[in-house]
Amino acid sequence: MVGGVGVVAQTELAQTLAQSGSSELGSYLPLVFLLALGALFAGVSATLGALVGPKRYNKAKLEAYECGIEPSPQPVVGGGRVPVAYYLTAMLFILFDIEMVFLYPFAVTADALGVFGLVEIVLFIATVGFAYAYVWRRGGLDWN
Amino acid sequence: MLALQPPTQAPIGAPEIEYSAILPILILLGAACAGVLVEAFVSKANRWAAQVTLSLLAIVAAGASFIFYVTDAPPQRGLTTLYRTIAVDRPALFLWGTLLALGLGAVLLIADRTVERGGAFVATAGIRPGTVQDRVQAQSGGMQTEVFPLTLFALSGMMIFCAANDLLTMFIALEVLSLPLYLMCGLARRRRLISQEAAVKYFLLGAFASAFFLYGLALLYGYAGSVKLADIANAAAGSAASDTLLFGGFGLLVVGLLFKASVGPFHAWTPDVYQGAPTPITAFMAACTKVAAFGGILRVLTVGFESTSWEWRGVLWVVAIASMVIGAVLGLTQTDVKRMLAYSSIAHAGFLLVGAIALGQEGLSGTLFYLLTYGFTTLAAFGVVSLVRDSAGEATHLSKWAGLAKRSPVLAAVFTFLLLAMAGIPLTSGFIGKFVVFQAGIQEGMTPLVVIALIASAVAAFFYLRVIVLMYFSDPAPDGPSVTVPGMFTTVAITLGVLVTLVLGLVPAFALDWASTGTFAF
Amino acid sequence: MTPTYYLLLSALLFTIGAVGVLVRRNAIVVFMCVELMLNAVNLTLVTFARINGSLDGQVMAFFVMVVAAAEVVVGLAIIMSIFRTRRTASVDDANLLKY
Amino acid sequence: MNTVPAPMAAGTSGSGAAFLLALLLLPLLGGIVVAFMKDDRMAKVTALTVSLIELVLVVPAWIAFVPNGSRIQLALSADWIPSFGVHFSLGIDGIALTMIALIGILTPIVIGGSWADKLPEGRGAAGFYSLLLVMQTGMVGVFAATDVFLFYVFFEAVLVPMYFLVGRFGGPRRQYAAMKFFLYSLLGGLVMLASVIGLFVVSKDYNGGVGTLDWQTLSNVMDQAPLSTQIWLFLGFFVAFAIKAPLVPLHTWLPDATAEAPIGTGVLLVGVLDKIGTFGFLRYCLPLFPAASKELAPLVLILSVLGLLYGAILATGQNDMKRLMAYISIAHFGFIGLGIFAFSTQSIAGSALYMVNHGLATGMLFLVVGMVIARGDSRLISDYGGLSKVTPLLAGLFLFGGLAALSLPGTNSFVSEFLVLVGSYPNAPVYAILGAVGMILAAAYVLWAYQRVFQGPVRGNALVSVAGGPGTATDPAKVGIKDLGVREKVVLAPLVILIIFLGFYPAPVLDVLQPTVDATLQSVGLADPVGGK
Amino acid sequence: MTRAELLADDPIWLILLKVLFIFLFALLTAMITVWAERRLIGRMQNRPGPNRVGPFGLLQPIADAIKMPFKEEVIPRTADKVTYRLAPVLALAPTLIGLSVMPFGGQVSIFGEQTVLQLVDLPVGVLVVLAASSVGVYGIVLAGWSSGTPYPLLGGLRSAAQVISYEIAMGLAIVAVILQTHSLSLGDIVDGQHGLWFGLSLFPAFIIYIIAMVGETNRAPFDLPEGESELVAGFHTEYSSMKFVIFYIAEYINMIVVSAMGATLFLGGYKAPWGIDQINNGYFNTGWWPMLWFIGKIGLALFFFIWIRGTLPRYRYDQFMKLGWKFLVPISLVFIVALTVVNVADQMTVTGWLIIGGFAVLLLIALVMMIPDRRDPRYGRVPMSGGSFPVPPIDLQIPSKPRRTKQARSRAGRRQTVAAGAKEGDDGVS
Repeated sequence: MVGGVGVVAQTELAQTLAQSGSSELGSYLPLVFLLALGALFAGVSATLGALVGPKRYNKAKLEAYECGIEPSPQPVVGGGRVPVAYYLTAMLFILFDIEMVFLYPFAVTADALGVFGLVEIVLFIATVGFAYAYVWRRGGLDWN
Repeated sequence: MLALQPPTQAPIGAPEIEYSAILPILILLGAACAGVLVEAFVSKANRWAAQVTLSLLAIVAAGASFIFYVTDAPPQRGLTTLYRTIAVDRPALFLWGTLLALGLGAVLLIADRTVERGGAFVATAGIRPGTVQDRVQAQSGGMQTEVFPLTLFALSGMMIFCAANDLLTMFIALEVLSLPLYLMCGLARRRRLISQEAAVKYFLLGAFASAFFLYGLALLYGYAGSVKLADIANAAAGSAASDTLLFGGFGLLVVGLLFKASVGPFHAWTPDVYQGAPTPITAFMAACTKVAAFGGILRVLTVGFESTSWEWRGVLWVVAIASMVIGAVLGLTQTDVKRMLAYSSIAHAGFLLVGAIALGQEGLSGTLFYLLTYGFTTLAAFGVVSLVRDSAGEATHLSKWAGLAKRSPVLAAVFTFLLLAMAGIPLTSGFIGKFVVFQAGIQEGMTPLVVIALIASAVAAFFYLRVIVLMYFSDPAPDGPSVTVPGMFTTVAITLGVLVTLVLGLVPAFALDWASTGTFAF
Repeated sequence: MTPTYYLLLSALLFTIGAVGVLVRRNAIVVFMCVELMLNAVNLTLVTFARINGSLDGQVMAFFVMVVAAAEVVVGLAIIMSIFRTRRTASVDDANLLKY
Repeated sequence: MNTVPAPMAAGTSGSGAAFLLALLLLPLLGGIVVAFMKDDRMAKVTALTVSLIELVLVVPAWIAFVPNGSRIQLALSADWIPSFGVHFSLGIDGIALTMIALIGILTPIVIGGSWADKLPEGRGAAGFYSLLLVMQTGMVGVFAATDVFLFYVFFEAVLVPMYFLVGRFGGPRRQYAAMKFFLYSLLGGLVMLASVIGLFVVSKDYNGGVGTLDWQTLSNVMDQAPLSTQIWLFLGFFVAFAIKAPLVPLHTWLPDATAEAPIGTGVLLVGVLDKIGTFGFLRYCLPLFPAASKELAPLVLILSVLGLLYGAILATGQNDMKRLMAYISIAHFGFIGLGIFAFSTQSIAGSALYMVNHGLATGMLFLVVGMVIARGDSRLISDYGGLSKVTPLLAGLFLFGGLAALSLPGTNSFVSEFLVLVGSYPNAPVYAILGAVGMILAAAYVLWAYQRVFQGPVRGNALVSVAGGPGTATDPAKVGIKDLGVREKVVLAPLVILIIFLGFYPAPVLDVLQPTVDATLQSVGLADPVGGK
Repeated sequence: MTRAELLADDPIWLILLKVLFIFLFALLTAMITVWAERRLIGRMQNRPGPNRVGPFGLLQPIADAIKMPFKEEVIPRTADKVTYRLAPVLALAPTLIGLSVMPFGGQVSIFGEQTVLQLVDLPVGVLVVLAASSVGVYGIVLAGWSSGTPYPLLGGLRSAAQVISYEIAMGLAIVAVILQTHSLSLGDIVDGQHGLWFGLSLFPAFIIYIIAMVGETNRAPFDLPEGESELVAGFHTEYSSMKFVIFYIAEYINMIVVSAMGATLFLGGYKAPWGIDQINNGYFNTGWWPMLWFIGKIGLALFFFIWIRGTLPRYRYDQFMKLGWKFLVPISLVFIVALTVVNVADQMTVTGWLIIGGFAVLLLIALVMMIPDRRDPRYGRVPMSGGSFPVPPIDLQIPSKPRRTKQARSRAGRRQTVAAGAKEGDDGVS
């Protein structure tokens, strides 16, 4: 059912593209082709390995790889513990990524905006800078 | 799309900004940023002092600039600034004044370190509750001083929220006020599990509600092609576009707003969060968020949707009734003071909504006045709650309040006065507040709603009375809590709340005049 | 091209998100459902921006993204803290606060 | 000379207004001072002094009042909340004057009567007397307010001290009683609030677009309001007043509150506080909503007569002396209601007079009952017997009070009850006859109670335990209780004198009341004596 | 006709042709790079490198490609099977996207069809590249997580943390370029580099980009997720056979993408190097020539990758993160502001200068404050021990035995009468 809807949508998309070449979405179509090709290649190769490769059962193979020592039972999926520092990095990334998201449109229109844009962006960067200084001083950027 | 714009377009100029009008907000935001820097660069030992000084100075400075602006005869109709996104009109100014005063009280409560050694906030929130480190830090005198900049951010968000003239600004302000609150809820020094749980609940439900608000915004944008309230009003007055978008958008938008104001069926978070959050934060939330949220509701309803009020008023009737009934009836069964006050706040939200949907000049001024009175009363009430303590921290269970009048007659008297104010007994501000709001309601032909509201307030009075009964007429429990002698900060905050409650009950005329001097500008 | 499809899609996504918030029990999943709702809104905004032929909707989408990011940061911090204590992110287990 | 033309301009005041203001503020100040006293005796003395000064202040007010002058006298008005047309306006008419005088008389008596009361453990006398005085301010305020808003404020404000008086100093079930009292009154009050607000909103239509809550203005314009509006507003006020002056279906709080309240508080409760309800009928329901009053009069009459009979019947079988007082009061309020809504000069004058007389007679009886209870340590009639042999004076005074309550000719109540019956017969003959039946029942319950307590063999737990064993105490000399002491005599004496004096010479009070009664009747639009439906 | 119009006119067969070309280009270059890396590293380390299969071992990658499918595929018991299989696809597929927006050259005629050597020239080309690389992170994280074992999980997390950290720096470096070109379209960016390449005119941004590009691709010296000594092979420890190969290819295609990106942004893209473009009125900038320059520049960048791998030792993780967050990010931000100031200097107003001045002062203050002070870093920290298991402090030092003073000894002596075991504490040193 879902697939059907998808097909319909795609046909329509293609029709639309055929009608208006200058449509913004139309220019993404080659990109979709490339993505599909890449995915196809990756998918096929991955399946290929599973199909062609030999199968020799050995219980030890199925255990986690821990350099040969007996793996300590430790649930990773579900209850696994992840060091907090990674969350911190993730959060920092989100913040700065968003900062970037604003810098790009600014960069594109920087000349049109002139001094006003400059002042705005300085204020913007300064604001993020406060948070940045806070994180820095509080050891958010330190890894042990 | 942005990239497609030819770079040769005309330079985009800076917007006209009426700095003197929005100076209070700018001061608060600046101070909040400075607070972040203080956190970064001031040594731990000095942080508390620095933050308290900074926060108090900022609020006082903002208040001073506010007073300066108001006394300097601003335009009677109000003005809009920053590309018409912020409207500095009379209602906004009234709410700003209210928020600044309430914020001052809340910051004082937050800053207090005498009631609980080291303040009501955890020293390091990152430490897991129940571990050895946690026990160590419970004894320490430290405090997560980030609370202060967070408070300032939230406060400035609230101020923007009630002055926002377009939905997007309103949404941003909504988040600026909410996000710090989510965090602050989870910072209680004692009972940290409950506190964290409150934070999670508040956050999840809050984010859920803001998604609703946002979807409403998007639909209205689709309807009117703009998110400016005035444009939406124009479009609603004469547009061929589908009403589905308009009313769908309106409904979703209002759900988000009502959630923030903890109205009626959208109140699910309120009791839990009020109970779990550190009491000063509860005070801040209960007082200031309510003011800001209803400020926003008033503006949206009045400016954006007055012309369609026939269509939606019935729905909000039901919401108001639901809120009053839920607050009043469920409040009866509560055994925890903070939860009880939470349900009381839900009931009050229903009363406020009566004024808000009355629209018009009287509804506006009545609701504004009610917000003023309720804010101060509830601020002081939570301040009092924070004083009643036993070995495990605050003794919020009602059974522990038995016979409190004997232990501390002054505290019991103050709390009784505040409860009577909430019940709407004359000679307190609560009565005048109810009077003006209900007057507006009847004026608009909503007599049945007002009668229901009055009955609900009678029911609500029952649970206020229960506390009074407990405090005065019961014999104190042998292992009951002690009443901490509050430090200067808490004393000032409570005194402020009580005084305002009393003064507005006796001579409300001046505040009523302020509240009714003007309407929304857009 | 009829933008109605995009509106329907975004409405569908929003609904999925909303239902997810209501029925799912894991705080993280609930939270992700909220994010889904926000992104559905973004889609709506951008579609309307195209219908209306103005850039406002796209700019708004930017703001929504920022807010979503801020929410992620705050929310993750809060959920993390409770998760580290309880070893579970189920909202059903968060039951200390009851009527 | 003291008249002020209506509507009053803000800030005006008659020369006698100062007395009124003093009457209002003195007890409040006294109450605040008393509240901070550590020493019980000191608190009592101060409270008594304040209440006596208050009583003295009533005299010039009475003198300043000109019976045939304008309706509201000693007026005083100041802006309070301009945006709602609310003024701080005081002023009195004849009825209010007599009620204020009654308060002035009863308060010192109550203080004297409570002098030796044992308060619940750990509760100081300062609080009790302070609350008593604060309540006095509230009560004076209720009667003196000429602004509906101000009236409402006092109406509700009185609840708070009363609530604490009952809940903090009352009997074993005081919490329940206090809560019940408060919630009933509050509910009524809030319903009335709806009407007050409605009144303000409606008045805009008839007062040139300006809303007002000034009583004089309202009473001039409100008769233009359509009947349906009037009925709704009337009902709001009526419910509140019917709860206050307990008309039958809304009366259940009174027996509880009376039974649990300390004696002194009980006297004020039934003697004065409940009069607010009947006063409200006269002052607000009738003049402001004349058409509705006429329309709904049968309903009120039915309720009144029901209350009259119901109170009397329940009083007859009552074993608890304090509850007995409550039911007697319910019966009497039925009478007053009957008188008011019978709409004739005599009946309304009788009711107004009855309000005073009931305060004196029931107050006296209540105090005597308190003295009995203080001696026998029980509220139950069945715990007593033969007391007249031990305490003849007490028995005599009980009988005297009881006879006053059942309106024996020669006592003050007789005059008023007679006026009510005579006045209401032409307009509402059936109700008047039923009222007369109530009178007969009154004789039954009073005398029966007297008989059980004071006649027969000496009984009573407290008495016997003192005397040394059940059934042994037949010799009065051996019973360890005494007859009335000096303090008790002093407390009761003024009441006895007043009851007898007004029984034979009610003219001074009636003269004051009559013009007000006429004015009230005129505002309903009924010419005397013919009228009714 | 503009670039966009030319591209829009592409018939479907041409599009498919270009797609195929890019796909093959990516795969082939990856294989060649693998070979070249092994050879070059070998030479740098004074060993031959692969030399058995084909001349100079040229066929080695092909041999490997044939060999790998026939290896057994082992999936750990604890793995989340669906995600485990999906992860490689997620890692590889998006990498190709990056290449789709790269301009390989200018206008040419293919089978009579006028077109541009570029698959699509999106107005948001730069964002597409960044987005594709972000999506690639999912592959890494999911691979690590779905393996269900500790090493891959940690490796995946590290890798993700690393990629996203350096993505910030990279993105900020690119902002500097966009400030000059006012367009996010890569074609416009190439066109914008008249004369001086951005690599020179925006030198700091270029340096930041180079460092970030290495970090972004998890390559040495920043190959921390795969630090054999710590985490075996990082996120793909549990992957074998073709699935492993896919990750491998993905990594190399990623290198190609960032190299191509770097070439486009900073090295003049497909334009001929300075000097050659002067020859014959810019003849070498027409026709198919630009493709040569472009591929050459990519090759140069790839060589650089290999070179530093052979040269530099691996970074420590904390140093690496520090470099990214505490050095590259602030420098980029300051550079952006400085660049903007220069760009609008002619229209600057007094207020503008004041604000910039204020900003500079703030910056200076912040810099001064950022100097770590010498206080005890453990100040105010709650002791770590006491949890579920004891954790010794990180900088654990065994305290040297304090020399006993006379007084202490006499006290100890007195105590001897009470505590019998006290004598055993004496080690006879004093």
